[in-house]
Amino acid sequence: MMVVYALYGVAALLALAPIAIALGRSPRGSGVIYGASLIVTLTLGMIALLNLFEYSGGVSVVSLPLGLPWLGAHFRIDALAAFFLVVVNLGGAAASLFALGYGQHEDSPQRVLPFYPAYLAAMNLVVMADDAFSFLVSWEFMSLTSWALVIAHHQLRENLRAGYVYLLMASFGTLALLLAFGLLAGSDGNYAFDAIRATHASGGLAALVLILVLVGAGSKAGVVPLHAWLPLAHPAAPSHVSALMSGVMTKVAVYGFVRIVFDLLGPPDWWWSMVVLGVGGITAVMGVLYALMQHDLKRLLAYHTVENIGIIYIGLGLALAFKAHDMPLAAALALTAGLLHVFNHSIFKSLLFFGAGAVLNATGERDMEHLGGLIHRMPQTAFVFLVGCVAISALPPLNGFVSEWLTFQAILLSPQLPSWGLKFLVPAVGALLALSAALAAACFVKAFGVTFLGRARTPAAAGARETDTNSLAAMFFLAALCLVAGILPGFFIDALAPVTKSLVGISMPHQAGVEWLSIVPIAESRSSYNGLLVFIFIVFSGTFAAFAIHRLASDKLRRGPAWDCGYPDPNPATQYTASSFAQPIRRVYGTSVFLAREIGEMPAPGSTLPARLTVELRDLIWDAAYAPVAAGVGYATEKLNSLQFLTIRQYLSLVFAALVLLLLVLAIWP
Amino acid sequence: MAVIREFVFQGAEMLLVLLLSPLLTGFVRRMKARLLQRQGPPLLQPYRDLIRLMRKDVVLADGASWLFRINPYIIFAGTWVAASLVPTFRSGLLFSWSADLIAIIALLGSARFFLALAGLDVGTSFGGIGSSREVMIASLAEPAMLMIVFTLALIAGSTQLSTMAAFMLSSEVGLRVSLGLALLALIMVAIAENARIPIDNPATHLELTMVHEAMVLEYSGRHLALIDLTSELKLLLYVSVIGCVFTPWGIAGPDSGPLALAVGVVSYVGKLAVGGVLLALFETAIAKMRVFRVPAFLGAALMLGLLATLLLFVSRSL
Amino acid sequence: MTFDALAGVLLIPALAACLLAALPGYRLTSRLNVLATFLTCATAVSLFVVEPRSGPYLLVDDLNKVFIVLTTFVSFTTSVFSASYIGHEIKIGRLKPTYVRFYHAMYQVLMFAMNLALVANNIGLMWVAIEMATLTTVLMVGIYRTHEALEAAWKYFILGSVGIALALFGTILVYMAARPVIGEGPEAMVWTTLVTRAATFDPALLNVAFVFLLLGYGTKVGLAPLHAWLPDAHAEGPTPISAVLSGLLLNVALYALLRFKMLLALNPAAIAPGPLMVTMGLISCVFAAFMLYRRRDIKRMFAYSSIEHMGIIVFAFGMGGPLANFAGLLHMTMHSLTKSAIFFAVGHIAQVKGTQKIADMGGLTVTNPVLGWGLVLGVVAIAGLPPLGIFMSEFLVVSSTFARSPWLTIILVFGILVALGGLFLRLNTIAFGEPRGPTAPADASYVPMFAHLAIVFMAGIYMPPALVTGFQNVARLLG
Amino acid sequence: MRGLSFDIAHMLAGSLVLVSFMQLYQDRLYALLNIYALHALILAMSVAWQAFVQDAPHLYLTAVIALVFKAIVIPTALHKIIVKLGIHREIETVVGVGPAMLLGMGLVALSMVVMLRVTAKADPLAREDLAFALSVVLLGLLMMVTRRNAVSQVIGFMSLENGLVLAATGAKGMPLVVEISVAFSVLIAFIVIGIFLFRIRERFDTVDVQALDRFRGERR
Repeated sequence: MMVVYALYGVAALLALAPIAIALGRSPRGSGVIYGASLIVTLTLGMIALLNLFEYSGGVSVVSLPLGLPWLGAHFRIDALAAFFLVVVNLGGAAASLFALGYGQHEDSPQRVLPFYPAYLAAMNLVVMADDAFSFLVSWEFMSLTSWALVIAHHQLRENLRAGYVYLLMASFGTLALLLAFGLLAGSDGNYAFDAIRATHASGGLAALVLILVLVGAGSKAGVVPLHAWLPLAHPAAPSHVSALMSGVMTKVAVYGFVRIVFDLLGPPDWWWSMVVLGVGGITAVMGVLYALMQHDLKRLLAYHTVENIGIIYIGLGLALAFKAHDMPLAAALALTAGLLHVFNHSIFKSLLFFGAGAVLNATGERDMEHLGGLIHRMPQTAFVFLVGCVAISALPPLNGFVSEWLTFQAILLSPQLPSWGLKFLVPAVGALLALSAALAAACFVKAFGVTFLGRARTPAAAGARETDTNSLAAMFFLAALCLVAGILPGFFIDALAPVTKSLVGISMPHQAGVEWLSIVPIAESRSSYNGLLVFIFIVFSGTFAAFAIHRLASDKLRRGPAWDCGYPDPNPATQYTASSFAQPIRRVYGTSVFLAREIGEMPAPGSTLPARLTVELRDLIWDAAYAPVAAGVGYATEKLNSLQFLTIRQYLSLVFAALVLLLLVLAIWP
Repeated sequence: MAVIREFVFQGAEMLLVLLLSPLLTGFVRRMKARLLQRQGPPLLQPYRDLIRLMRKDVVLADGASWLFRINPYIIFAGTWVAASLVPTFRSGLLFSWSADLIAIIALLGSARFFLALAGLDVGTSFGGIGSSREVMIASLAEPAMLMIVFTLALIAGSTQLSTMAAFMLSSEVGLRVSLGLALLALIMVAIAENARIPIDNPATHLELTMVHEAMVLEYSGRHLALIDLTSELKLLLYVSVIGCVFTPWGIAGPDSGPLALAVGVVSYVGKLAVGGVLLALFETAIAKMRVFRVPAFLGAALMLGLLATLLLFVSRSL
Repeated sequence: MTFDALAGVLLIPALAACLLAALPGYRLTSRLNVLATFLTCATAVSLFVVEPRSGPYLLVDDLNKVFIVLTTFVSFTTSVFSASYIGHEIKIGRLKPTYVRFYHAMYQVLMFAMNLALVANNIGLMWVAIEMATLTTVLMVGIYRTHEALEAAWKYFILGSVGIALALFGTILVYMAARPVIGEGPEAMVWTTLVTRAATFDPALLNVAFVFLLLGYGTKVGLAPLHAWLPDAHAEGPTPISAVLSGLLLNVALYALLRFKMLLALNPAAIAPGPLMVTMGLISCVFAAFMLYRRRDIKRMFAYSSIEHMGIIVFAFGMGGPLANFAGLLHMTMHSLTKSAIFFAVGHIAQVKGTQKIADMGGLTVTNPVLGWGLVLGVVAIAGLPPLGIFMSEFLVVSSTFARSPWLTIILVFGILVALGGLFLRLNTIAFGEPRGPTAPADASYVPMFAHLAIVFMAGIYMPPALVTGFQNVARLLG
Repeated sequence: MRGLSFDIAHMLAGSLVLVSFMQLYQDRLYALLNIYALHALILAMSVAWQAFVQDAPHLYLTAVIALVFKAIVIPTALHKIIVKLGIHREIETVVGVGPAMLLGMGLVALSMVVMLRVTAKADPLAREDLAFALSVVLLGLLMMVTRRNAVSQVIGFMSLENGLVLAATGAKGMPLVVEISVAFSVLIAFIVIGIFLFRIRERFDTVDVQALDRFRGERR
């Protein structure tokens, strides 16, 4: 029954689109649309929560006479779908709330408003779909609407290009999924998920499906090397949409992967996990390394999405490995880690994109090199952005740490895996995960430090002012959620129990009952973590120290100029920039990963020319995977194009050749 | 009743680390001086410095933000909590299970995160140098540390320090290759994390060679005192981690009488002394390396850790 | 006598043709044109209500019913579009009134010929009708009498004539194959008789016949490498004719091909027609997809996209099977509607911008939002993106054939993807970015375009069961 | 009677193929025209013979059309055109005469192979006729693609069409034959007029590139 209510909600969202067209440029349009979508998404989120906690009698199914006529459109909310619905609608609600303020500054609302609710609806539908056709329709509709949002500011060439690459990659992914479903459904077309579940694909076939799904869902989630579109498209969209794309849509892609691989595809082979783990590890590290090289704030965040997707895939890969070797408890742990990270990342990535949007609004700048000192101008935004940075850097006591901690715990269980390939791969992946975590911290020191700290580098940054209340409300809400999920992780883990039970047959031990509210994955003697206590400890000792010092020792304070080697009145340009901050790391990793080269031109002694230092970075993945394709298509079109300019006689000779050829075929036909 | 007793012990633990840490630093400094045939500062000099700094006014740079002012407290708190969760003289503390070794590492990571931010806050080129180099070092040190944690956790079957210590005391440990690798790697990481020679020189203020000092250059008065105390705590923490994991002898059990506790305290102080001597010896023996040699050094640590873990994965008996 | 719908769909256009040829004055004739096509359409729809008995010359069954209704409907909407289009052409003096009279007459003749081809029960008659349709379109393509319009018409004429000859030879061969079994005389060319006895025909003759028919009618379908006439004819003729060509004439030729495919399929000893069609379909799809990229002329680009989709359709029918046939039929319908809608949009766009060069038009969604977004919607549909009909048909084609023959399907998917890239590459410059070229508001009739798009959108989400069952019957018929 | 009729029909059809070869061999327009006239003449004879054999009087009409229209009217018209357009020079061929002949041989062989697979159930007359007709068609097409000159291509098309008529008449009792031949005559008339009106000297084999660049907006 719940699914029907959910569908009503989706229908409401879809109905908003034409209304938005009607409202068009009217000043109150954005308020109406975003307010309405806020309400609807909240409702949908409530419904999903009820489903997740099985207050609604578990799985609910409905089938409408839409889509494929003889099949109908099936929709279903089970635990997995419910969880992802929560993620989707939470992000949607936050984005709508943020947009209530942010959307006021949109200069072409008629290009955003119609597609925004449709986009939300599409993401909900993907998660609810229960047959291949509805799934793919919603999936591609999601791509389409988000494409329209990406090119909302179409006067900028790079936005159009971003949209183009995005749409191509999206369709590529969709076609891959389509082929996968073609295999799963067979040539007589059993597209309903129940039918697919009933027929387990055989080894080779299943392997092919896995690869296709990895490509199809991966290209949407931004798995390396299919990530190329992501850092182009996500920043191009309006910031609340960027938040949705990065925080939510990539999770919908993860949902597609989980749904097919864990649910539809039947029992996994052990080597599947090898593939997934390898992909995940590489994605995590590459993503964060790319991010470190950026100085466009939103692009940096987009690359971090790639990294976090990698972390999620590591969790899923471990779950696959344990599932394949019939270690359900460990599988439950790994899956929980992955899914919890899905939830966490959706929160703090939305938060960070909101922050970036607020900055963009206040300064009109996305380039960190032109920002700085914003903590003075917009302190509240700075505070919530800082919370987001700490969370995404996987630092206690916030939520990012919890999911990574669980992933580490899962890795520590993996020596019991019998297969040798995994014995070698898993520690390496663990190292990659640790590396990516450390690098992420470095990257967000850079992101926050260069953007908000220091002194303003441009008048725009100097003149910034705090953003509006709606935006702040959305950001503070998410920041609070980061903290809650960080210090009371037990409840969130328990919320995931039905999901893991449905996918690997068993769920992690009940957490909420543990004393002092700490979480214990396996056994307390083995490992445990208590975010609440740690938080209390830190607060206590910090305030204690502050109190003691101010009471017992001096609390006087004088202002003075900063010490800068005795140069008076230093220019803001002498500050460390984003690229100079990244320089040591670029020296260490970049030389091999990006073939980074620093070319310094020093003028001759006595000449007044400025010395300049230029840094060259090469995107090897683009050069290796994408440039050749583009070149190949270009070459083919160039060659084939000459066929447009033949003479009639030459065309006739083509016909003649075809005729003779076919006759020859007949002649040699047995 | 028992809970209260545990609380007492936990509080004692916290106070103990807080009080001992300057002493350890002073001890190391004096040792180094002696090894250099110098008189050296008195043992209690660090306490005096701290008190003096506490008394002084804070001179805050013009561009400094609120974050800059609360940072020292955050950093101090994070490190202190981490330090007080390490079993020193008595295992099985009340809250020791609230954060396992991974969480302790992560806590130190948070402290470092904020310290690096502090370096960037005023907007001078110095802070920039400091924090950029700091995060570069950390980006290698943390994975190495985690690999070490993996090794220990796989051997002891737990990431809880108390459980590790107990397991190390038990007979079934034996001598393992991977333990040796882990110890070596841990020492290298500890040196890097505490900004000791050859990674960094805590005594220098020469711009281009310093990392840690560059970050905190703008701090003064009570803030600087807290920062210094924090770094001393960190040194103590690492020494006690090594002591607790690799030389767990003498640590009193959860429910042991006063005598055992006394033994525990004494043995703990002894361990600290030994650690200090070794550190001093090491630091006087070698010279500081260039910043961009550091990756090689830490990369080696990382490889050692990874190797140790791999060995354990491949066969549980190594 | 009772009203015979079959005669209706033939007589109405014929009479209208004579009438329109006689009457002067653009306004009146264009209205009459619309009226006539509407009546034809209504008559065709009535076929579903009362199904007349098919005689020796005229035939009606599930297969051609679908085609007839589609043809008459699109011709109706196109005549509505053409009314406003031709009006503008006269205003700017590109067409003289005399030519308009000729144009309308020819339009009706074309309708007559296509309907005849669809209802003909005699393969000779079918041939005659299709050739008649070809020649009329040749004349209409050349109607602007510009240098390149004449060249396009000439190219179309020559290649078309050769196609005619090949198709005729094939028809003769079919007769030769049928004669020994059925006996001399017209009876051996009657479709209904042929299918009943096909199993006993001489396979070798049938094979040769099919080769010639495939090439002959394939020329009309626009399969590569026989496609050469198609892009220029689309680009240089008046846009309503481009719409009719893409939307209807290709389908009619395809219909003939399908008929003969069914014939061959009935004969176990003959070669399987499927592989031949699949091969040509794949070649056309991939080739046309690549050709989309370097197009500078908007109408020529969409002409190539028609070739690509014909390739997909022929592929689907070549693969056969209930699902693939259903998909092919659906795809054909959706393509006719979408492509004609696109040409409606393109026609007005070209009139607004005063050129067909893509380089000279830009930012349409800013300057002419309705036209611009209409075009975007059309391209989205034609590129096979949901929630529009073509996505459904492509979904069925790919998913139903992949399990059977993976490699062929992968080639097809590759072609689809390449085509999508080409289409959107151009769409970006046409519909988005900084406005270029004149930005006068268009005096356009948007109804036909959005009617088509609405149907396509509808079909992508919900298909009425009656339609589905009809399609399924046809799919079963096609085997 | 049966055998004789067969032989004559066979002879006529075979000679049609032969004449096609002669056309292929010619490289002067006037000569080509004359040979085409011969081609049409033979066609007329064979059609007439078929009419006699099948005693299908309507076929005589076709024969007459072939005789009058194709053997006399069209060649003279083309003759005039050639004079008017001043293209009575050598026909530049794409492939030399020698290779063209070889190709022709190949085509004839191909058509034989294809047609002789037809089971003998179909009566031999039809089979032979079809074989020849097919080869005439193919030879005509070959001629169209190997000659650059418009007129010679028209001639190629016409001989192709002769092949069709041959096949049609060979098919005993085939309806619509007359109509078809008429229709084709009209078609050919169109082509000839087209050549004459549009002054298409070489349009078959030229595309003027400026036109493409200027008008079509396409570019090589």
